[in-house]
Amino acid sequence: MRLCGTKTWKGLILGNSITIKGLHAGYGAVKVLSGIDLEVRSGETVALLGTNGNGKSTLIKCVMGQVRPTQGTVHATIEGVEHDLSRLSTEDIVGLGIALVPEGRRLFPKLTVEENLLLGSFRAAARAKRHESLAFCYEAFPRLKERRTQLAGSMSGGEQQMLAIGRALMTLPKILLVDEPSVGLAPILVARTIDTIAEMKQRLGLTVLMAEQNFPQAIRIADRGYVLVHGHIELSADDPQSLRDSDIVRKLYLGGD
Amino acid sequence: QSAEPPIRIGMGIAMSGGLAAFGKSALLAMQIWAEDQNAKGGLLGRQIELVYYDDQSNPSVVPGIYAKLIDVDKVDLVISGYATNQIVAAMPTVMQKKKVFMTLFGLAANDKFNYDRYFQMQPNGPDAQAEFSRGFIEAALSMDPKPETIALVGGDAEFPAIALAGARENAEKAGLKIVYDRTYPPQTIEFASVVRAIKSTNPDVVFVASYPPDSAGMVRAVREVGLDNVKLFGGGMIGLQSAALKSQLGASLNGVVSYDLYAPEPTMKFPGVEEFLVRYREQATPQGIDPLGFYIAPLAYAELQILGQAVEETQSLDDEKLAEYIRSTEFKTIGGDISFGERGEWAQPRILWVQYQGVSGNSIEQFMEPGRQVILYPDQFKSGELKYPFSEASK
Amino acid sequence: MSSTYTSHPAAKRVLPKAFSLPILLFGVALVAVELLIGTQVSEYYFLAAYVILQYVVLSTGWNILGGYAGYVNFGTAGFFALGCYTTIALNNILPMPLPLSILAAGVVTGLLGLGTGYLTLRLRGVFFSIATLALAVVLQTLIVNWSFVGGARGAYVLRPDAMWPFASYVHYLLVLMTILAVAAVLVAVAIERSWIGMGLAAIRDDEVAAEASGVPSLRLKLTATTISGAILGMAGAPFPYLITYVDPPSAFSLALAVNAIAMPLIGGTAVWWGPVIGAILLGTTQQVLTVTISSAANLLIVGVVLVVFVTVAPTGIVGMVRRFRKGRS
Amino acid sequence: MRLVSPHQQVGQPILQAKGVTKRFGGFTALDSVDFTVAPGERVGLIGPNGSGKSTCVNCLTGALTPEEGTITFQGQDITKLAAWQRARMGLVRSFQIPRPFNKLSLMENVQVPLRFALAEAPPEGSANRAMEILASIGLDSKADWSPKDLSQVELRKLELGRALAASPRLLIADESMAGLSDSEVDEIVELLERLNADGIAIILIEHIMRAVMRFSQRIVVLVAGKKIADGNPHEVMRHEDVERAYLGQ
Amino acid sequence: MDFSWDLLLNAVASGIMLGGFYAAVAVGITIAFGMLDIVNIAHPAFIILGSFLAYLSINSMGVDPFFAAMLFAVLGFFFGRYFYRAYYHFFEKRGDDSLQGLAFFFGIMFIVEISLVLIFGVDYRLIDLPYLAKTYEIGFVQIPLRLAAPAVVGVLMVLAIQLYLSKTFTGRAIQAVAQDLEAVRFVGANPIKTKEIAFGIAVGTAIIAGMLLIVIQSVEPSIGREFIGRAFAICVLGGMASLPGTLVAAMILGVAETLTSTFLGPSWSPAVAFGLLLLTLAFRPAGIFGR
Ligand SMILES: Nc1ncnc2c1ncn2[C@@H]1O[C@H](COP(=O)(O)OP(=O)(O)OP(=O)(O)O)[C@@H](O)[C@H]1O
Ligand SMILES: Nc1ncnc2c1ncn2[C@@H]1O[C@H](COP(=O)(O)OP(=O)(O)OP(=O)(O)O)[C@@H](O)[C@H]1O
Ligand SMILES: [Mg+2]
Ligand SMILES: [Mg+2]
Repeated sequence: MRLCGTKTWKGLILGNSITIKGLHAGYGAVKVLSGIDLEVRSGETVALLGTNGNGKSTLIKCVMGQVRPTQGTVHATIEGVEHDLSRLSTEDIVGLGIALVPEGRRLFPKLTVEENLLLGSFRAAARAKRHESLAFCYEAFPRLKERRTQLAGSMSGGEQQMLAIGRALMTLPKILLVDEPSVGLAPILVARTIDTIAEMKQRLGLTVLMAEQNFPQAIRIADRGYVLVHGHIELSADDPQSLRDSDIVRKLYLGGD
Repeated sequence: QSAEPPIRIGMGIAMSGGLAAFGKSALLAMQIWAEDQNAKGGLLGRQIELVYYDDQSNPSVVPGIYAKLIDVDKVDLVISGYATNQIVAAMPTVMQKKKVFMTLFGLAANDKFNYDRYFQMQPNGPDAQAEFSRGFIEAALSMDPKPETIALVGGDAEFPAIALAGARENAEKAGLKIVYDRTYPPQTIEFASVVRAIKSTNPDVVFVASYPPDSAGMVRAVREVGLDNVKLFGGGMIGLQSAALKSQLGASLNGVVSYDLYAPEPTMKFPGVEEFLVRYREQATPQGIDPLGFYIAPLAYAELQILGQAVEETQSLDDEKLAEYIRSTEFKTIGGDISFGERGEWAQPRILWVQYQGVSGNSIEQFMEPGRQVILYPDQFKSGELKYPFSEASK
Repeated sequence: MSSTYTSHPAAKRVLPKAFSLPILLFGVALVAVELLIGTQVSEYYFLAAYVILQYVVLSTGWNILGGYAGYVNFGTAGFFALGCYTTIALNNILPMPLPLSILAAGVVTGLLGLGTGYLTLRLRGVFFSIATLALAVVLQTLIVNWSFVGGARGAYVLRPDAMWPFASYVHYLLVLMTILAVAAVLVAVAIERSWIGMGLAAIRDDEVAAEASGVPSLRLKLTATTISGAILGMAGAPFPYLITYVDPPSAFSLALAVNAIAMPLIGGTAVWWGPVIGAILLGTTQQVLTVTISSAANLLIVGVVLVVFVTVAPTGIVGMVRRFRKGRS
Repeated sequence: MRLVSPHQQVGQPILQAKGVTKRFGGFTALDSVDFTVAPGERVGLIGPNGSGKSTCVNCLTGALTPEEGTITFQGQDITKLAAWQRARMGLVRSFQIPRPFNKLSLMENVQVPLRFALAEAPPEGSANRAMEILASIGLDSKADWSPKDLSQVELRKLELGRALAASPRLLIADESMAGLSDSEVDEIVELLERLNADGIAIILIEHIMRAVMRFSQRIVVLVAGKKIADGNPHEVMRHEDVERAYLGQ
Repeated sequence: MDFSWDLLLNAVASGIMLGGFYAAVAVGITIAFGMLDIVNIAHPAFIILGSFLAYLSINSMGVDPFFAAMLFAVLGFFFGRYFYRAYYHFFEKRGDDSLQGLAFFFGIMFIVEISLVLIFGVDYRLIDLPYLAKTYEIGFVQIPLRLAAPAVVGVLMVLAIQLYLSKTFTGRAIQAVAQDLEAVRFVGANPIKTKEIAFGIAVGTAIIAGMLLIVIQSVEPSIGREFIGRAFAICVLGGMASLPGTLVAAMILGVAETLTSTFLGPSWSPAVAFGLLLLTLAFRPAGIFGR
């Protein structure tokens, strides 16, 4: 796609990355993450694996500034400029070019599909290109075009998930964070959604961090992966194959106790 | 100067809420009386102190206020706040303590109680309902040719309801056919449709009974819709007496026949009233209180004049003696000569009916001069002639 | 399997008995004290106490629907006024002792509550609140146009003489209102501690989920609107005897609606003593201010108290006490 | 325990839906769907996103009123009954998006159906029974927590626990496993199997095919509001419409 | 009352003009209450504040009230922003029920009302603009400028805000923010700022509505209470968060009131207006334009 070609180019030259060092975080007395080191390098798709309640979402919330670390640092480099995310508000982080497809979708149920998408272009950098972005989203998700005037809240779970991804793309992000995109999707759509993420990544030159339960699907598109167990990084794998081969993954996912 | 404790006069009075405009005006007049009297050495050689609490225009706090005044503050005398609700709410407490009760503008408030120590300052006379609109209907009948039809309209509240009931009786007695008889609710903003409905019944006379915001709304709607065939328009329109509405409506008032309690006409120059009004206006304007002081102030002052005279003459604060004295005396006050009759009402009713004439522009000062509010009724105070029909008089 | 959990602390929290003897005994004692001091105390204090207790009844009644079930009633004044006008109407038809009027008012306004419940059964949240507001306006219009109870002109209800053992009619009114307040609180406690309270709490949190759990939400809501309506109306029934002359603006006063909401909020809506404390506190403040600061400023102070209170203690006094206890333990 | 309704005869289906149709405005979300469940049966209900599964559950349990069709439960016509009446008869569901009672503790959350959904409520034993249920979903250690402090998964478990407390004859689990790890999915499936062993019929709505295949005796497939397949899991899976519309590849 | 076309058309015309004014009164409620979930019961008090500011501007500075209201509305906007910030700080940030906010606004209502009493006194005040004294006649329909001008201003105001809400990013964010506050952050908007702006606009409209009110009728500080019911009724009738709905509902209420008052007798108009609301709620609980 035309609009993205230059982005890819810039991305490659200037680099968009996330670096997390020694991160501790939690909710009040509940400590969820301890001593996380994690890196997402420019142009990569990194999968964040781990069963429920192990802190994947919390980690993503730390990147998005929704949860403040008690210790450690979260930095992002956007087009070569480094930012300390732990000091920024969520909206400012989005403003930098980091977008989130949140857990539970978090759409605006009483706005129409199109209004939801347009709101995605709120940040200054995205506003001018909103028409192109919208056309792009409709091309990627024809279902959304069909339902453009339906209220988001009355769409089915899967339709909503598409809309959530579409809305995130409307912010013209450099880095995309996705929290469990396949939850509640039909098998046919799980694969399609994961493919869409991979495709978007390609077309828009994104850097992606994806938390996902569905190990086989996640692994299909991941360049690297981390496995989170009880708030620690249990495994950091530099290629998909070593993830597949790891005992931990087998134990966690294939129920092989 | 005197070592004796002051004489304390207690009341609850509206200083906030819907009745506050009247309450504050009345209170100022009373304070002026207290100043005057204290300057003259007080009563029985004792200074006078007014003890008052804000009743918030809410009658449900009134019983408590009077119980406190009488039992706890141990005031020597009690008087009422403004208007019927507050008076009646205080009555059981006051009656139980057998206090003399001078009251300010209660409509037939004593009819049910028949309390013999009750004295009421609004000059309605013993039959308020019938008396109120008598002057208006007489003015209507004085026209030539005699009017045949009348429209009655008023607000959904106590005063308008009584005024309308009286007007209905009087109109029937006078042989006027009632062609419109409706009420409107308190929050009405838009009166044009009311006026148009009235107009469509083609009455000769229109009688309105209203509270302040409606009075203004009514007059303006009449101007906009136009009542071409009507001979006489007016009624018991509370609020037209106040400076605020007078100056706002200005020339729109011309021709309107309205009830009033005082007007600066030559026929009403009671001794002391002009000096009082001068002093009242000095203080009212800076306090945001009605700067003309025609409606309630002179009679509020007079109320305390009466009470003061009773105390001085009987040389006592004994309620029985005071009541006896007030019942049997004719008082000369700045509000005129007053004597009380049945149920503590004025023995001789004195509802004034005035017609606004020659008003131009919006200055308040013009209303302080004679000739703007020409008194048509009662004859004793009559100061000019009725202009009609209404469209003529409006010019 | 069940025996495993009998020792768990949460398992021990079996619902307490719905009837509260201590409150009843306190009420009896209160009435006894009132009867004893009848002649020694100035009527002023009786009147002040009456008004405060009237607010206790109002805020307790409001809280049954507003606090327990989460249905915020803006139309308190409508129920209160209907209670007043029941007394007036009965007085016109066939004068009867006040306690009977109070019961009759409870029946009439309970029916109104039931009707409100039916009419608004599909309404949730603010829609319900606005509907109750509208209901009060419609009711006021009806009363204004109903001349049998005085209409716009208002109606007089003269106090009869007080009978033994009461020192005065005001004293009698106070004792009646005390009984009413204790009864209202007992009803609130019973609801709170019984299965009705639990069902209402479930409805408050999520009505659809409650239905799916077998909670007959309509029936419970109707129970709550009826009981709440009856209590609000009974609070209004003696009012004509307090102020002797009632016209629609004084019966449908905004101050009532405001207080009935503000008091439970200041006290706390989750438990029965929240509204009671709130009513006593705010009611007393208003009474004291009326007779101390004799100017328009007293309403100003009520406003400031309200603002300061809800900003400083957002969960009401109940919440404050709970936090204090938590902090201590 | 609940007695079998006198209307019901052996062999008769516990739930029978005929011609159920639901429209939202001009959009037909359910198009004349027929549906039966035998007592003690395990039925999987699958279909693409937006195919009307949740809508179907809502119609069956009374959260929505269908425009057409009749629903019979244990031999009794329940089309016009309120949701709570159906719950009391033993037709119980969990919600796809958890809807806990946020101001009540987990314990009380489970007590609500214990007190309301059972024909004869056990007032004294309810606390113990509630703890048992919390234990069976692994939340007993958090009995006095507020649902606000739970993770998504725990909320789903609570959702299921609340349904259990209502002593269902037929339990409809609407995506109770979405977002669970495989071992947790197995845990829930086992839980459901245990319930089923007690004679409870179960409709499982799920996108996790592994679980659906393992659990279901019969699978019903909805596509665009229409039932396109109904039968033996393996046959249904090989059905070409199903492959095309749902499974992909 | 006997029926006549003259009366009917005039009643409808008056109703529409009244409706235009009601729309101005209710639009701020629709924004604050419908969209932001803030039960601003003090809105009518802000309206009266606007009335007195307009009164002050013409009587002590000689500034035309329509012009002054624009300026004061801007001030009101900034005041509203700070006010919301305080409200946010004390209530929303703590995640409290909007019920607490309700009591808060009751308090604010008393404070504003009594402050006005203390500053301006309790007299009824009114602005009589000579250039609005005209009454146009179209056929037999009378259009008094005193009512028509406020109606036009009210309708224009609602349309302008609707345009703003649907066509600008901040506007859309305002609509979104009430539905999911945190999610607004995910599109890069600051929800608090967004709500600040929205509440500022709501207060701004109150100031303008106040000016319109005092042009139409006499005003004293406690008169605002009477608009609480109507304003909320219009908001609900219109479907809570819909400005076109608010406009239509305001017109419906206005016309219903004038029609009843012409043909049935005015004393029944509140029963008709609010009965209409009750019926709507009973049969279409989400209001006319509810989503
Ligand atoms: N707001 C909160 N307050 C307290 N504890 C919380 C909160 N949110 C999450 N937790 C706890 O933090 C832990 C980690 O939660 P998190 O949502 O990060 O897990 P996850 O790996 O994303 O799991 P899931 O698959 O459920 O999304 C859980 O045990 C949860 O109970
Ligand atoms: N209240 C409503 N108004 C309008 N359309 C609705 C409403 N509720 C559901 N729909 C539509 O009905 C269709 C079926 O929705 P439903 O939630 O039943 O799907 P589902 O099969 O449960 O999907 P998923 O697997 O994604 O949860 C969807 O297209 C949805 O958009
Ligand atoms: Mg998660
Ligand atoms: Mg679904």
